[in-house]
Amino acid sequence: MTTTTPAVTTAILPPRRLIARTLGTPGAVAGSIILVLLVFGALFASLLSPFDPNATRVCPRLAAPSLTNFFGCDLFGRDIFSRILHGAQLSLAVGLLTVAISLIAGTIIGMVIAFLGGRVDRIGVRMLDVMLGFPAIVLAILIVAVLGVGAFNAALAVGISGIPRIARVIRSATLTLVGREYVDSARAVGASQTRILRRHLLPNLWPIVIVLGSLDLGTAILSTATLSFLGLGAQPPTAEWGAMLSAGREFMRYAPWTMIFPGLALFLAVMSVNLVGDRLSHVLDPRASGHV
Amino acid sequence: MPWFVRRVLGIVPTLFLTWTIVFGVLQLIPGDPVMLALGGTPASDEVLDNERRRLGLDQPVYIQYLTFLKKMAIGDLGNGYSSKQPVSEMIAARVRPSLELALGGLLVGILLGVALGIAAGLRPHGWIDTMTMSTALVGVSLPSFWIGMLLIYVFGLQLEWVPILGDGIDALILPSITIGLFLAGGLARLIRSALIETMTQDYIRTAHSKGLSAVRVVAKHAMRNAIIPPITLLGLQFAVLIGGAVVTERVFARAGLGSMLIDAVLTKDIPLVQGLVVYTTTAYIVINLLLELLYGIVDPRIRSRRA
Amino acid sequence: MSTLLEVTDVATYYAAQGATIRAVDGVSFTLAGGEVLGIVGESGCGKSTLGRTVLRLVEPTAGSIRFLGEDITKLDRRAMVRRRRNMQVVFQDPFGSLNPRHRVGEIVVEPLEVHGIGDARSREARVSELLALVGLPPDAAGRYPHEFSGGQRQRIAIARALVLEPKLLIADEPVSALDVSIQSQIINLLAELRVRLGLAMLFISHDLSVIRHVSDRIAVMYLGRIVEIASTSEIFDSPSHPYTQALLSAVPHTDPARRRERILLSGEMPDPAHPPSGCAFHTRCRHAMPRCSGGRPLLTSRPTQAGPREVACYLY
Amino acid sequence: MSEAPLLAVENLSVAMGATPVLEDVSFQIAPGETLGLVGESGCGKSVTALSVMRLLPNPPGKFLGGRILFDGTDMLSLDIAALRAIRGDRIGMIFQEPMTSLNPVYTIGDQIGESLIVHRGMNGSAARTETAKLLDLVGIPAARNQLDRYPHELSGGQRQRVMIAIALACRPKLLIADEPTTALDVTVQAQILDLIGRLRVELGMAVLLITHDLGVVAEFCDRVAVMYAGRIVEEAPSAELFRNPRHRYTEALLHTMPAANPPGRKLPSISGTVPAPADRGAGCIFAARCRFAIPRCSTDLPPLTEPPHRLRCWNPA
Repeated sequence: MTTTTPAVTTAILPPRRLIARTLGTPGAVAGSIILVLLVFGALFASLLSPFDPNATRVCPRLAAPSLTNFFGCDLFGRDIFSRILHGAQLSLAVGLLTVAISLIAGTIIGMVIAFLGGRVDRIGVRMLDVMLGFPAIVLAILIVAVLGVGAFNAALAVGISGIPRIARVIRSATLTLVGREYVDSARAVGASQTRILRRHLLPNLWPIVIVLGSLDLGTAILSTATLSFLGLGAQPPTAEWGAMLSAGREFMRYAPWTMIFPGLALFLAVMSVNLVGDRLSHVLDPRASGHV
Repeated sequence: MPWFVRRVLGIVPTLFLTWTIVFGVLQLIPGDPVMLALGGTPASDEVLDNERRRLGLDQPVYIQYLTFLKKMAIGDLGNGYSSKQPVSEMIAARVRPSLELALGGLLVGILLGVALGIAAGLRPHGWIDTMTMSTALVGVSLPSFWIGMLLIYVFGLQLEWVPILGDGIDALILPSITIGLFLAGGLARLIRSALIETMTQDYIRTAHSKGLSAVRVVAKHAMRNAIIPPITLLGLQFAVLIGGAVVTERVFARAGLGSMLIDAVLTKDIPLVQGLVVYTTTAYIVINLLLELLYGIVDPRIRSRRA
Repeated sequence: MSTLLEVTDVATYYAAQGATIRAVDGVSFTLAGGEVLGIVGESGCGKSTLGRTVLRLVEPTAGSIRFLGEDITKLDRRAMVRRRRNMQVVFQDPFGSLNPRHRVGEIVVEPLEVHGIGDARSREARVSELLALVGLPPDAAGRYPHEFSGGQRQRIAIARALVLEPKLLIADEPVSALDVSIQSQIINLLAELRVRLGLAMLFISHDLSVIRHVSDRIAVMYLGRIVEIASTSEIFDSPSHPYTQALLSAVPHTDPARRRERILLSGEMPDPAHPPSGCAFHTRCRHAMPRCSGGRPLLTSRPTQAGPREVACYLY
Repeated sequence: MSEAPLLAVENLSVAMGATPVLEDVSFQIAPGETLGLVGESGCGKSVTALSVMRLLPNPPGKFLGGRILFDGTDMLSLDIAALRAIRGDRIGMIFQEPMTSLNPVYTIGDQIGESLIVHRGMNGSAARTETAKLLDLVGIPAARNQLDRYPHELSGGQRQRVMIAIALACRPKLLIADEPTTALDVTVQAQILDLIGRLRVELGMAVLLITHDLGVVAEFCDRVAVMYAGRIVEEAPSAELFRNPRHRYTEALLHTMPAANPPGRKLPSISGTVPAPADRGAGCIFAARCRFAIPRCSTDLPPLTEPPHRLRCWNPA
């Protein structure tokens, strides 16, 4: 619940220089390469998979990795490699959906309560703080309990449980912006509330929103996979990494590949997103990069 | 009013709001609670009505809400649907495994995280820092259920160094490492940034200008200022953990509060879910309060701030 | 000269940390068209809040502000927006007062857009005209604020403030953040524009030598109130209020001839949440009498050769 | 100066990363003397102060050459332990921001007493007694019960007094004051300067006062050195310098001040801004903005002449 306010960026970077600077460290380059490969694999999962991910008995049950089944086979004789490619599709899509829910709702709530201020702000902050008192995983589980299990509901649950944190950060960022003299200056020339929100606040909040989103994407992918692992997210036979891990757990003594490869895929996906997000936040946040 | 009294009283509305949210959210769970309470066994209308009256579900929602608040205030969490036992007793029976795991994980996390965080923060951009931060990034990206399984596979199944089941202290090693690794990554990053930020403050320059030794500058002048964010993180993580390490308990098949919550959700045992969530959030709020009281001791500015 | 601005008994209170801060407390003055009134005082005296209150960026708690004969404290939002054409502001911080994500052209043109003046082409011409007026190169319009130095940014802020041809400019510490050699450039620019455009100014500053240089009249503020208001020459040649005297004497000079015998005040300005009774200055005043802590002395006017002088002190 | 100097900075050059910030800076301070180092922001005056104390963060700060002799010892050659023995004991320092220069989590008594415990080996109660005396000395009345207050409970002026008490705890021979009154109001500035001035005489210490305010220097200092873009361009006894500024930069700076001009009259101004290090030629850095520049100014760097009125100008006033 440590919600620190990211510094509000003052410098402008054109997109090309932004990308160039984001790729300025070996870690970020490695992360980007893995991420591009994952996205590529996810987009063309159907073309790239040697087998139908849900077709059973395409290979011997729990068969070890081989040249035909790169990552081996699961209990039902399904090809793990094909299932992981299709799992990438689901994980990335679900991750993006989750982040979109938290960001859109969180940004709107945070911006509006900060801008309206006064009692709205006081009550809003109180509510957000109470929501933050629920550990994220507990909140997500509670929401799943209401919505029912499933991949989409898990994404919704993780997305909703992320709203209070985003709203809190955006609120503090908006408050620092509202205190800037250029906002007073806009009011002094007679600009309307909507103009100030749209032209003066939102453009300056964008970098923070992007940073928050990129830092949250990894966590979102991880959390939804966690819910699936716990049996609260994607249900069998859906090809989903968390669910695959959960199934593989029982056979790890005899067929460790059933849990190694889905876990590795999940780990690489989360790490690549974190590597890029971490670097992006350094580039966009002048305080983090020591430019202030 | 002294500042700590204000703070203690300040949690009353927070608790009230939190319980209200729990009550509200659980009202939304689909399905007739009476049917759930009976575990789906077919029953006559008379039985259903009796059960409904017994659970107070025949009352209007606001009466149910007031009853709920009253019961929460005196610590009565009702009876579980499936076991018919008082929820508070069920929880009490499972606190110990969760608490042990929480302490074990915290210990590993602190040992690793504090050492790495300080080493990295004192020489930012040096090689220790680069190594530590890369490792920490890997640490926070590792799915804890996967790392738990890998640990079981390598140390439990292949090397057979530690038992993977049981109540002994050695059965606690792998799950503690699993949790500790996750904690250490975030903790090291936070300590590092807090320390770097503090070391650039003007009062650190003042301390150097007084001719103090580097150790004294860091240990006395920097640490006390840099310590609040890491304490916050640890305290709140601890609060989450004593509510049950949901994932780790699952992986290591430990009968703690976390696995209890999952089972309760899957079987729609509403009083049990409600009791567990109330217990977890209340622990969270109380620990948060203790942390704030601690800040007041560490930082005098917090004491004098008005409510 | 006709009266442009008439401020009567204006008070601005706000709540902070559970107490009421009386930032501005019963301030009255008038400003004629084309005149420059300097507002001087130390930090926390309420001079900036006064400037913001006149602009209604902060709502006054009490009192009236008549601008061009009309009480603007009573206007609704829309009506107030129209009045803003005639009153503009330049702030202290040349780094914070320009939106970092807008190009200079967008910054200067915004007032024209807000008030729906002209079409795209005429606006563009007007922006070029203003940039030239404040001494910036024509290509400045396409660049971002961070590409400019502090002094140049202050020129941009001035161009934006003047694009609507206002009758009143509120300059809130416009040169305080600048180095001495840059200060003089901006002071010269404001002085020149004032003559060319017939601009009246409320010039707020803590720097007495800057205030003396630009103002026709000066109001000295202490703890939310004006303690003395008179023509610049009267204030500097014969300061009347003990605070004005102490303030003037505290300024160090390079020219030995300009130095005054220093009047060292004890302590610092009291907390505006808990102002002393009576005359707020009595706790630090070397002339304090028993009655000073009783009732508060009112601003009393007396004629001098250079116009009326008003002092709030029992000694006068 | 007949006496051996207390502090002699000789040909000091410092860079921050690849950017030179001090070039060939030399000056001396005699025991008990007050030297003002004056210049606009970014001219290198604060870097000079931090360099003397070896407090410049490294990296990015880097010493490229020169010596800093304090009481005959080269500060640049000292190991960290010897340096610490001088800092806070024989040289005290106060900074611009009294709001942030005190540690918020310790009482002022603790922070003042710390120097005494470290350098004088005092125990807690002896340090407390001495600290109370120090607070009296810097004009914080009722000193005893002030010892347990925290910085945030004090006003800006009081905090600067506490900073002075810290700097003077061990009765140093030299006080370095880096913009000590810039963050303060003019009436409080007068109090603080008056205090430093009195203590200087009482304790017989030398003061290096760094400021951008020419008026403060004129009234407070025995001698003045004017800096521009990392170099000292002129140095003279202050009465002489302000009566008879000879470097064209000093002259222009004095003339642009509003106080030096009749109200309402157009101010003489210095055109342009300080050139970036990359844009500096071989000659005098001020040449590009100087109305009196002759051809030689932009090609050859003028040398610094000898005391008592040193200057670095080919075409002085």
